[in-house]
Amino acid sequence: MNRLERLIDEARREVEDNTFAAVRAWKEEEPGRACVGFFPVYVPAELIWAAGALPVAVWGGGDRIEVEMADARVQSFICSISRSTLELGLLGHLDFLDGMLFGSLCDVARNLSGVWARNFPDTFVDYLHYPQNLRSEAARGYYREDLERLGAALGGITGRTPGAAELAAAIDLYEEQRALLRRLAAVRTEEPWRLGLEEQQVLVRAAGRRDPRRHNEVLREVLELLPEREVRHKDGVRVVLEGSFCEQPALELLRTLDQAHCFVVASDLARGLCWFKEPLRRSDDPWSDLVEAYFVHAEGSVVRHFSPSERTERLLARVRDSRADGVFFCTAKFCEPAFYDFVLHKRALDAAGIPYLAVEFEEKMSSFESIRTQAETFAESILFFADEEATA
Amino acid sequence: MYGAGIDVGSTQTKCVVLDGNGEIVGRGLRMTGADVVKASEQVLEQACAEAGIETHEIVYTIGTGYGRFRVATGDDQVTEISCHAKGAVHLFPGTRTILDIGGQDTKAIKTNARGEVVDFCMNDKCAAGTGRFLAAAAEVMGLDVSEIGPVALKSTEELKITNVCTVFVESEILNQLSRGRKREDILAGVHRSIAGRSASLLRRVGVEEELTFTGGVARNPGMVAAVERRMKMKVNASEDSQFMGALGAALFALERAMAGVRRKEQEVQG
Amino acid sequence: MNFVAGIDVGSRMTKAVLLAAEEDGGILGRGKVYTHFDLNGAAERALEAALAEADVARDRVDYIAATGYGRYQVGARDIQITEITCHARGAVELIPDLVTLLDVGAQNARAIRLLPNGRVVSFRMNDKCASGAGRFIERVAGALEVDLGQVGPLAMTATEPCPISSICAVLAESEVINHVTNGETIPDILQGTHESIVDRLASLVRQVNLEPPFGLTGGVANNRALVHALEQRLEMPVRLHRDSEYAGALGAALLGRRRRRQLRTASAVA
Amino acid sequence: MNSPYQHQGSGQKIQKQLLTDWYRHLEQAPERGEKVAYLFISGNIGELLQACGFHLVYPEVNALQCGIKKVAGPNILAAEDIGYSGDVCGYVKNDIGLMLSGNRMPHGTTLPKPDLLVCNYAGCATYLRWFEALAEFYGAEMVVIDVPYLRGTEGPTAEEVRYVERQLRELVAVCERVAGREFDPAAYRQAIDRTVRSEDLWVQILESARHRPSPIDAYFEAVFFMAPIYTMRGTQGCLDYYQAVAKEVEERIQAGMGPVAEEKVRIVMEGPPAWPHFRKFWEMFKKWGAVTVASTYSKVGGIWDLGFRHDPDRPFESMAEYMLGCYTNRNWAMRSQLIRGYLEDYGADALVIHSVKSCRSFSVGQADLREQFIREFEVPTLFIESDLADPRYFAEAQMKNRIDAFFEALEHRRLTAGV
Ligand SMILES: Nc1ncnc2c1ncn2[C@@H]1O[C@H](COP(=O)(O)OP(=O)(O)O)[C@@H](O)[C@H]1O
Ligand SMILES: Nc1ncnc2c1ncn2[C@@H]1O[C@H](COP(=O)(O)OP(=O)(O)O)[C@@H](O)[C@H]1O
Ligand code: SF4
Ligand code: SF4
Ligand code: SF4
Repeated sequence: MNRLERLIDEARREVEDNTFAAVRAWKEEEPGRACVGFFPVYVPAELIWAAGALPVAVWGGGDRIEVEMADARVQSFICSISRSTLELGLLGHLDFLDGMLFGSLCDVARNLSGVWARNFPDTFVDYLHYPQNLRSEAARGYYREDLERLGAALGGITGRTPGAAELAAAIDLYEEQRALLRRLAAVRTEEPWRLGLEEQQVLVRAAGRRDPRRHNEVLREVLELLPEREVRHKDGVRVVLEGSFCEQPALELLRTLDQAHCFVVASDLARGLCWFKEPLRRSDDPWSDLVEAYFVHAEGSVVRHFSPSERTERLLARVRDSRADGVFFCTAKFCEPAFYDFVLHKRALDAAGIPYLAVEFEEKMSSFESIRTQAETFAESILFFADEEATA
Repeated sequence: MYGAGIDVGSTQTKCVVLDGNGEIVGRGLRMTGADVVKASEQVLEQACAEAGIETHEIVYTIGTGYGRFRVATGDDQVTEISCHAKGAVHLFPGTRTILDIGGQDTKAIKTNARGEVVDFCMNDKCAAGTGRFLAAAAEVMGLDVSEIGPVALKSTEELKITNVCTVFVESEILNQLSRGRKREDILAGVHRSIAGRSASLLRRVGVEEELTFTGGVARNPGMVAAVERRMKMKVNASEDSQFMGALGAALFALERAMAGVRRKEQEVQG
Repeated sequence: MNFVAGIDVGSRMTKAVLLAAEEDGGILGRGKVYTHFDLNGAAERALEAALAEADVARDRVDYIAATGYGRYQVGARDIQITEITCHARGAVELIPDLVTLLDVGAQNARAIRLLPNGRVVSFRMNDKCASGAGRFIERVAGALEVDLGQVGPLAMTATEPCPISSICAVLAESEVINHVTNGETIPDILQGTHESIVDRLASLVRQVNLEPPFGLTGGVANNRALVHALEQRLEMPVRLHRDSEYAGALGAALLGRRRRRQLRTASAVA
Repeated sequence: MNSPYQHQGSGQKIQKQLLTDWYRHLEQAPERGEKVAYLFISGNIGELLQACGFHLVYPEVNALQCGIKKVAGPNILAAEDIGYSGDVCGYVKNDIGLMLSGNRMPHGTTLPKPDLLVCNYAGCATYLRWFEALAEFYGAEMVVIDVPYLRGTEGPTAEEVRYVERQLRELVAVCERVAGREFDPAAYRQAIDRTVRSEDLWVQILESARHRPSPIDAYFEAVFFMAPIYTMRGTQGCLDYYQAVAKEVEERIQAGMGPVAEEKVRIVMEGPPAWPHFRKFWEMFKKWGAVTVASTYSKVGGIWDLGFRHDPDRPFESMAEYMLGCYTNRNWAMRSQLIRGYLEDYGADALVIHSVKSCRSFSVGQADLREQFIREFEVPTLFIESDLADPRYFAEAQMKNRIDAFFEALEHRRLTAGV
């Protein structure tokens, strides 16, 4: 294994570890610091960091957990991530967390905040309401007050209520990380065979649980090593992956897509960690910068209400910008928000004549035969007939 | 005086006849098939024959199971949930939690010392995780349902069965076989997968010692072992597990008979 | 003369067809065998049957395209292609001008929108639950003890179809038995079953923007009553072909033949 | 033993007339050049929109009526045909299906298109997605009133109330533009005044269930009683209706009559009803002499029995408080508290939780409620699953089995406890 592969592998092992050993070790090494978990999709990580805590993405147990206790708490028609996340908690894997945050995303995530408070009465649990009336003049003010409230509450855990200076520094750090992650995504867009989708996502997911200072170093090194990697140019179709913004597909599924010659060149995977398309506009008031991040820079997502046409236009733009041949809707089973989006997106793609494919996944699935077949078909439908139609 | 309980299940119909002391004196079992009425009559005859009595000697009959309203000779009906609890506590007085896996559904029942239902949960709408699931696996392997448990117990290697759909699992099994996986390992995987589903159902009602396993699937030693392993506790099961519902019904019948609720006599008297 | 074979290893049946390698002609031989668990063996047997029908020796086949869920298990394959691509390609060969295609096999149903050359534009498949596929009917037929071949003809004689509410292919069995005891006739129940499947198939096919001409392939196309119910529900004629069961194998053979020619030309040039 | 009440009271007739007039008026609105706004029941702001000159359409009511009139099935399929998943809220699919088939209600009215979509977002994220879709399909303007989900157990904070109030005031300007008419503050105030009086009567009706036997079924009947206060609150017709019902309830109390012949079990219900199989569903409980004495679903449009009233002197602010306090906008702990209170105040014997697949807003957390009530509070609790809109998710035999088993056990335990 060379250096690059070692870096990726280390990240892989950490993100696949449901006991969060590396995070626990970090906490040991950083006396006086806390760990605050968050459920998808988005929370302002910089606020948590500024309060002296490590933001830890608690995004389900993936295919490495056998859900048993939580099955009894969350009905079978609810998405797996809600269940496996609860299971992680009930198993005690999250006992190192000093707090857990939920944000307004969907009814499941919202109600889960209350379920969490009941089941873990000793943990600090908070719920962040993201304004949905973007036209209201009161919305920014409300959100800002809420962020300040949360900052103070986090300060209550760590003893460090974040002030403007800490917050600005934290935003710098996360801006740097987001810029690096954007560069990594660009590698996929330009030369998808250079970096596997699974490899890229492992590095993204690691950002959800690593000390940002350390992970930024790793990302920088990966980006340096990548151009030298020996790779073979492969034939395939280019797709935009859509619908996995919250529950994350198993890494094996991501590998399957590459094997089926479906190259994901842009995606909303782990949306909360890659929510801003461009650098944030900065001012001398970091609180306001965080507010603007949400109001101005957020990519189309269900966390925030967009007019339907605006959201579809953003998808079409992603297809255009990444020069994709089609769209791959990869939706978590029972994920209502994604299903609603799908109908509107489908209309727009039909109108634009862009091919798409819709599949559903579940965290715990371990057979990818059907997805492979569908992805292969999708690739075949474009590749097999390319020459025939070119000559026709 | 005799009391009878007839449990018309989705797959099999069972009958138990009790004498005045509450001892089981006769049992009847057959496939439910298309003619529910006939099935219930036949199991009753079978049980009476074993007991060496005539059907008219039975004072009171209670029907249970999904076909309980079709028991022609039934004086009354009680749901199988109540009956399983009653039967299980009768056979294993320490029972507080019951896992009942039948042909088409799985139930977790919580009971008190008197055999009264305190809480219950069941799966439905989908045959995943039920006796049918096992039956389908057995069929693909060309085995009888009574054979798969013992085979699964010989497994040496953990193998995960991912399909939950009873229909799809058939082809998954074929697939595993064609990859050269061993029969016992595949079957053990099937058993584990059902034990896992049962476990979450049990967690829903909360598990308290002792756990009694009832329903036809409890006759499968592989399943008993899988549940024990999964729940990390000892499980009560017996040859009569499949008759638990019928037994409970018969106990209710006897109680009613004792209470003097006698249909036939009432009818005669006007 | 050399030949190209297409082999479709389905979950239930494995089908093979034989085409002349150099000429553009149609099917010369067909083979159909049960898949069971030896997928490669099934492929060989189906191929042998096709060779026998065409009276061709095995060594004259110099290109094999495999499709179906067992495509990766066909040892002798030169290429594997998914069943969706193949069904679409085969279907336009059998039923020209096709715009929308529904392929219903034992476990899966796939709705496909295609171009005149057989290219897939979009498709949807049910892949979690067997509720909308052939096995559903098989199970109901099994419960009613009706021969699969008789299902269609019997259902055609229904007077008052009786609705089946269960979505589950497995649980539908007991619902059906229930209906029988309620005095519903077998044709009415069968027709009810067809209508409930057709509901699910219709919504699947509408998801790919159904437009005529519309065709049906897969083993279920043999079932007249289902075809009829589908026509009623979709309010458009359903086009069939007597070889539609072989559409997947044919598509594989056709795509295989093209690929073989491409390779020959390439090596001739080189 | 008394004979059960025969649901032929004057209240029902009035309601029928009210609805007939309402729909006739609505259907003709476009001809008269009047504007139509769509909005949701939970936290609805009917008085305000009417004072801006809008006619109102509640898509949830469309869905509910299609469900009860048994046309939900085809509507849902029509929506699934255009790509809606089998796993999303049946109310949404029902309404979209209705729209696709020409917006003709089962009773014959053709609903006018919306000129304005007011997503009075209160406690359900699906609302947003629902109106986003309607905005796309109708090309109508959409406004969101953002209502923050309640935290803690104290009720809304001053900031939250201020935020919502501010948005309501901003909405007035949008309404004036779309309706082409000026907002009438006096009319608004008067409507709120009538609202308060209706609210008093409504609470009086609900609380009549404290009597033994209860004169009403606070779930199966209340879901019909609640229609006017959720759709036409603030109108004179609404007020008249509750006066009539209150009178009727009083008569029932005098006569000692209730919804079943003999009240044997008093239950509290959590979760929406199974509309497509409403009668059957009710029968399964009646059979056991079970009467609902309090329910959470009858509070989806607003909770007044805890003391809240609109306030004509603070029409905007109190409206904001009302929106924030809706049942689905309450967190788990508040919901649990409410149910516990009902069990105690109404002398109930058991809790029944109906978990519906469509509505995550209701369903997520119900299993914890169940656990808490059984284990911590030792209240006999029945948990059943089906749906409020999709007839496919109602498995009659299984449902009956569970309900029977539950009441069997309850009855049996009582018998043995009595010994
Ligand atoms: N001897 C046996 N060994 C293992 N499994 C058995 C045996 N007998 C019956 N079963 C299983 O029990 C199931 C029937 O269980 P039962 O409780 O009678 O169900 P139901 O009441 O729904 O008909 C069958 O599906 C079968 O798989
Ligand atoms: N004569 C027939 N009448 C009715 N159904 C039939 C008939 N022949 C085959 N079928 C149906 O076709 C299905 C098999 O279709 P097929 O396309 O071969 O499936 P697969 O490719 O999945 O093996 C069976 O489930 C059966 O229900
Ligand atoms: S997966 Fe979908 S439904 Fe589940 S919590 Fe995430 S956004 Fe909500
Ligand atoms: S998944 Fe399989 S077992 Fe479950 S409902 Fe569907 S057909 Fe039945
Ligand atoms: S999810 Fe529930 S509250 Fe929301 S629209 Fe559907 S039924 Fe109504």
